[in-house]
Amino acid sequence: MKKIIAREKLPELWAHLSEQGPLFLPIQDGPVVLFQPWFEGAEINLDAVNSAVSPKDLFLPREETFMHYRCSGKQLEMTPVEPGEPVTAFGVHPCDLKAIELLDRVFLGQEPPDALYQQRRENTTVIALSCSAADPFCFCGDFGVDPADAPGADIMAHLSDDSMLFESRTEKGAALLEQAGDLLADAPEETFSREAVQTADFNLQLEGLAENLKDRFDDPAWDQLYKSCLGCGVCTYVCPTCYCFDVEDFGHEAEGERFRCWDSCMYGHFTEMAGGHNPRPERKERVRQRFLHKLQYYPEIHDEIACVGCGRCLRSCPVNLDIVQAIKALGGEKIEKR
Amino acid sequence: MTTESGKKSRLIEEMKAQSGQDPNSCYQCGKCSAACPVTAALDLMPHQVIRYLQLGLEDELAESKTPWICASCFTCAARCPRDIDLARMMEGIRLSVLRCREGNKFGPADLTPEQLEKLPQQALVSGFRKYNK
Amino acid sequence: MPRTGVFICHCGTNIAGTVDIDKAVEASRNFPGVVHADEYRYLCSEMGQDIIKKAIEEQDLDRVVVGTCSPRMHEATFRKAAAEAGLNPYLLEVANIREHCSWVHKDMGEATPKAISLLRAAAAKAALNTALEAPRLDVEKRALVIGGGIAGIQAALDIAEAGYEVDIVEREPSIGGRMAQLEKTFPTLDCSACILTPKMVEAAQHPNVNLLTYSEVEEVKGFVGQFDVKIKKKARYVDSVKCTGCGICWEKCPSKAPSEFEMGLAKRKSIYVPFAQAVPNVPVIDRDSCLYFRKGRCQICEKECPPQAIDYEQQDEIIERRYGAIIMATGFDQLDPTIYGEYGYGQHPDILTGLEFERLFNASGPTGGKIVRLSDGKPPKKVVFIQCVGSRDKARGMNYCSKICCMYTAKQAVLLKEKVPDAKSYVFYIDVRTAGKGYEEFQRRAAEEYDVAYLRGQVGKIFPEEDHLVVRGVDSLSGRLIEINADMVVLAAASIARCDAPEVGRLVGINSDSYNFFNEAHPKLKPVETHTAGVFIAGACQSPKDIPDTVSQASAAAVKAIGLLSKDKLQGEACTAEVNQAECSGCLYCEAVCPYSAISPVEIEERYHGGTLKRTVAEVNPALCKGCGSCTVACRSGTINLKGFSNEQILAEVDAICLQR
Amino acid sequence: MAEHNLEQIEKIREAVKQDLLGGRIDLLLGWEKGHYWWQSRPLFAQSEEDLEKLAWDSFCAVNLSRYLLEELKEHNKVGVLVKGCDARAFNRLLQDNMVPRDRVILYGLPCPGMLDYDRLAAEAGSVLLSITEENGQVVLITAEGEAKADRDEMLLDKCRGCIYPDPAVYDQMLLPPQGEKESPERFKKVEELEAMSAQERFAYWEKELSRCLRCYACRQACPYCSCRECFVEQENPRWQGRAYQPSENFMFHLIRAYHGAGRCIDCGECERSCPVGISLQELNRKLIKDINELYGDYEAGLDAELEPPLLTYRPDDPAAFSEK
Amino acid sequence: MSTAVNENAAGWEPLIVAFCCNWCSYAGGDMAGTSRMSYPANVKVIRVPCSSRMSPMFILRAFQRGADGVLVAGCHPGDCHYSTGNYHVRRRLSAFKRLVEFTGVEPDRFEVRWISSSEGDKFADEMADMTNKIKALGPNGKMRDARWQNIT
Repeated sequence: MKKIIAREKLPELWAHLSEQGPLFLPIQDGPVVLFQPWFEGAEINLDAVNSAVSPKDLFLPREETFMHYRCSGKQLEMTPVEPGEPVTAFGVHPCDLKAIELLDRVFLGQEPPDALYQQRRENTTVIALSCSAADPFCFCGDFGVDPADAPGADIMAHLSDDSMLFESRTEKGAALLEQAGDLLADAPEETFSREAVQTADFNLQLEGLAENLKDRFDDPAWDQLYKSCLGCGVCTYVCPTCYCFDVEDFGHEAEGERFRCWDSCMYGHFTEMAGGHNPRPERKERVRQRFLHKLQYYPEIHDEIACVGCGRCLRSCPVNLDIVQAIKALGGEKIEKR
Repeated sequence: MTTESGKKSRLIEEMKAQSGQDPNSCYQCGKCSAACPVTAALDLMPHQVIRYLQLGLEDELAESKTPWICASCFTCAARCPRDIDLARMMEGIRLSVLRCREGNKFGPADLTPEQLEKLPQQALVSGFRKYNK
Repeated sequence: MPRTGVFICHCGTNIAGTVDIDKAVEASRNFPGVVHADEYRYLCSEMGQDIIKKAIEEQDLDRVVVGTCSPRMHEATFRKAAAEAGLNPYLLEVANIREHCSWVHKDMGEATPKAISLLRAAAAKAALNTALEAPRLDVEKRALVIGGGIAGIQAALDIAEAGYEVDIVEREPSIGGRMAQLEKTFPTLDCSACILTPKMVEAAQHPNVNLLTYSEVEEVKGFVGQFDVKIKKKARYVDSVKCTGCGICWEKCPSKAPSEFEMGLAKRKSIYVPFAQAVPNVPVIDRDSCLYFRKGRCQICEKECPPQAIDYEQQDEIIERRYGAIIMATGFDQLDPTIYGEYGYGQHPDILTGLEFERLFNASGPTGGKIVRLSDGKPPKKVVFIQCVGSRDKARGMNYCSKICCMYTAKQAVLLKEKVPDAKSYVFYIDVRTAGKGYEEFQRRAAEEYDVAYLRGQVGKIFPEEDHLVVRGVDSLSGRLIEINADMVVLAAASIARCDAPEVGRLVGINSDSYNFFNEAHPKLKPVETHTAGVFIAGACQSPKDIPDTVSQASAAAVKAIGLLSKDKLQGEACTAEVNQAECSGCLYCEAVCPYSAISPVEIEERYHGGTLKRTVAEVNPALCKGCGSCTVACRSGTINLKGFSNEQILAEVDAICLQR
Repeated sequence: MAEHNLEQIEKIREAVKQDLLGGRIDLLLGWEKGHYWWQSRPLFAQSEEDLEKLAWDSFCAVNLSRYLLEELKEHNKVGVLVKGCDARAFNRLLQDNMVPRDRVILYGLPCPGMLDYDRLAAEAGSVLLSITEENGQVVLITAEGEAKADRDEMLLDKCRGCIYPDPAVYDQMLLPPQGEKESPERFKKVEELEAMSAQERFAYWEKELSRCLRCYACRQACPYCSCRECFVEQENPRWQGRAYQPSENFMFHLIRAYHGAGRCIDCGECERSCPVGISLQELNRKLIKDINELYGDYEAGLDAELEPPLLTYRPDDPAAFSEK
Repeated sequence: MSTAVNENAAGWEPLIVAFCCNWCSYAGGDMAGTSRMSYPANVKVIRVPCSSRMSPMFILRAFQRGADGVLVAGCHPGDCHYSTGNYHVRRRLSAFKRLVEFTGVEPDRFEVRWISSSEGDKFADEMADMTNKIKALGPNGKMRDARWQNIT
């Protein structure tokens, strides 16, 4: 199903969609753009190249309560949290959607699947948005992402100067377009042709990298690479493919709730064990872990590098230590351009 | 001697506001009077002026010549162990006496145009300010 | 989970009248960790305590919460009871449901839930209580007295008499202090030397007293019971053992310097004893004026000394000793009145301070005991005394009353009349303050029988005219200007703290007030104690004082020191701070805010990348820590915690108290 | 890169080369370029070859002093290039006993104020190829031509309130100092917020802090955050919950700022590091402003000998609450 | 995301947490009790050895857990049992109070007072005064953790 809407009518569409349930879209919040629930008067920024934090939040929220507990005497009572209402995600760029597919392999790719993740995934209709621009940090081309198309979307959307086009890819997507009713008009086929967006070329050689890295655990390159790292964890928090979390309780001995929340392998406490031992005591081990996880461990299991070239770590790292630098330092740079 | 304690004296309040000095910090050692170069000419000695202030003897103060004889040489202020700036206080009394006195107002209308022309602007402004409250 | 027992006291109807005890007991049973709850009419009674003890044993309780009166009242009682039942006393917590609840609320509907809330907080805290042990500390049975004036001598003698060793450190060549400079003492007019000298001698001869004159304290380390002190014994250049005090050396010495003892009004020799009755009667050589030290020749004293006690090669000596207690008795100074230009002090020889004037009465003083003008040697016929020179003066001097001037001025006026019967005294005063036994009577006698004219007022100017001094002042009572042609003027200059008092205080770890007088621990209830345990203060170093007050305070300080020395072990504070050194970053902010210098840096070794790394961290000396917890807040990372009031415990209390329903 | 700039780099390189090769220092902390000309990352130079990468331009914002904490564990003597804020950061660390003075050589550089690429790019409109600088102006070079912009307008936020661009402490000044700057706007935002009602202020901060990811980049970048274990990570007691509740956000940000009371050097690395652009510096500046007002002017990091104001007191201090 | 406050306005009673130093203010509270003065039961006291033990984090924790007002009370300056504790508190909490106000908490919600052990009347007055002010302000939602209200 292909539909079109005039750009100035988009607010009506958002208002309509948000009546059906929470609608998440890129909202200008202070100096940054973030995926947030729509509200009256929100400043929607569809021109932003990328949100400051990836929309993985929608499926792996930074904080998610999953159970309440209560003890009275020797009785322990545990109540799981009810699933939430259906959600629409609007304006997810192809790289971010690709990242969600990578997360799917982690949370849904084995038995039993992660129930919380699965429930959110099923509950969400994703309207992907093709990129109309790239900034110097966008390098998704290296990871087979097409900035103009997101295969995993329920609806694929394209933005032009005066209108927005929607193409449903799944039943869920079609249903959504359907119920928008009169707000959308049928779109002619020819309006969907687009110019390709040029992404950055960092001259990377990714093929065979994972294999190559197997022997580079003790590579002297690590001794230099980690040095500038502040250990702040920004990269992991903005990254669309990082998925580590921690579980914590809130309450007291006899009553409270249990929730999970984002965590980062860049933190010392991440691997600290109950007895006090820490297998990754210093920044070097942590930096190595993060990059090897993206470039070697994940590909070993899922056959694909856990990076989509969204460029967030390049943009956000306060000391400009990012995955491109790491790949280059570890032999992932093309020797000569062919 | 009747004191007016309990009732706030306008003159004294005005004096306090003008000078920022508190007569109650004086313990009447008399050093100001001992140091004052014009004590002999005064009807009330400086420390007595403060005592009158403490007692609220407003009318008596208004009648006293002392504040008008005080030359503001600041010897009293320099000597005072209680850190009272007596010279300022005297100036405060002078101003308050003037301001509390009725029928002493004068304004531009009281001056002839010639006078107005001749007198320096600054003097006029300060004069009006002083005599017009 | 702990096994907590909650016990709630009715306190007759004091608590039960406004708190529904049954409800509180019932509610307590549901607190996390509570396995037993009970109530009793009077928990503090023998019976009540037995209930707690029995429950501890039978119910195998490891935490106890008592809901009773203020912990300031009976915490000790209940903790003792718990200890008797074999429980560490610090595992017991008190919930104050009387003073802070039943007595201040009238309505049972209000007081009961609040009491439950307080009990719940106490239970939450108790769950995190840990067994604590108060440290037991050794006591070195020796005291140090700093300052050899009458305060120091008295304190030392009292301690010595109680059977403990005591050292007096005096920086001058002789003990005696200010009192030795006085001629007579008010109000009885005893000869000061006559009552002081025997005490000085007694101190010198007492087997338990060790005099360290011409010495200064260099460093104090350690803490109550174990102060490690370094004392510098300055070189006298005279062998104290050989010297017989015969006096030939200072008789023969050709060079002179102003005498400190005579307030500079007379000269002394370069080898000298400060005054005739000096103890020890051993001279010192003043290097600054001695010809031999200045120019390398003379050596007359060495040649003349019969026992050959002169030793130019003598060096300063450092003595290190440990003391259980320290008494500070460093005395006072006199304010220099030159800041008062109107009085002309320092510009005319007949304008003196009280202490200078005092020296004129003394038979061995600068005038041989004759009261004469230093300008022309004639006896003064008119003497003006000015009081409050620098005292009660917030503008240029000290804001306080120096306390002794009214009395010594009256005394000097009386003595003057006795020495120069036709002399007339005038006293300019602001207020005459003569509180003290026999003081008022004495001052009145001066005014009535000795013809001393008291003028209520102050002096504005003094200037010389012909052979006299014109004193221009005012008598505020008559409202008249007064002009006196005086022969002499005596200024009752303020008594002030020793100029180096703050540094000396810092040495022993006590602080000073804004005038640099040492601070007592409590102005009423701990007047001789300081905030540093084991350090006591006596005499005018705390505030201006007369001799009887000084001596009383000295004896009081001595008693405190004796009390301390009489213990075999000291019980320290159990609730002290402790550092988790593994997490301490060594910034030492804790050290900066600790009022007891209980925290110090220490170097530790840590493993790092297979090797070791040295770094500095904080360490708490539990003997010094008093448990205020200021350090715990200065520590950003919570690395330093306070036992008994730990971060965990306080947060648990907050959490519990905020559970309203 | 401008000629002038290359000259400066050469001068710096020459000065540190002697020391590094001569053994006076074992490591030099400086800057090198990132992927693009507007990026700089810390350089850890141990050889002449490393020094070839040395950069000094208008994009060297990273505060280097913090790296001393780690590098001094491995190297005996470390040299650091310090701008005004790096030097104040060094003093800050010195004051906290985090670095031994005698094992560090500070090479002072006067800071021109670092430029903000995002601002430059926005000003340029189209793809920004490079810039040059002259007379307080930035020349923006794009494919379409050149445009000029006022340099002060192009500064990073953190550099806008800077008063002390010259290092307060150094062993050797490599380029001539430029003197103190006026910053009338330093507390402007704080004052604006102060003028609001409590309700408005709360709304402002609640929104601002709602973006917080609790990544703690602000802390990691900060030269006053030198604790071995931060309160946020402590398990016992659990001061700071990990949940993204507004209350937890306030707890973290208030305490983070409070821990810098009297210690914050106002370098703005916290705000620069924040991936979601929270105006963290206003919290820090509020404390600076208040403490200066209440307890006398104090500029953290200027003099390591001066005791931080919250570690000392005067008996007659004023209070922000009634003392009656 | 605004914090919801569940209390219905009619039956609402504020919760005020007062941290009192053991030697002066807590004793002042005892004195208020001994003298049978009365003050609202909304105030609940937590005893700390010295006001300098007061970490700002305790204050925030109280607000998080639902306190509508927080009071820290210590000895008058110069009277600190530990001699200098309250001088440090004055600086620390002055800075902190202004910071808390800066983030939008009404000034009356967090106060510091000096109350001596003899000032039972002052203790009672301050508690009543604080309660009245907080009642006028209404429930505090700022910095409150809504989750704590679900816990009993």
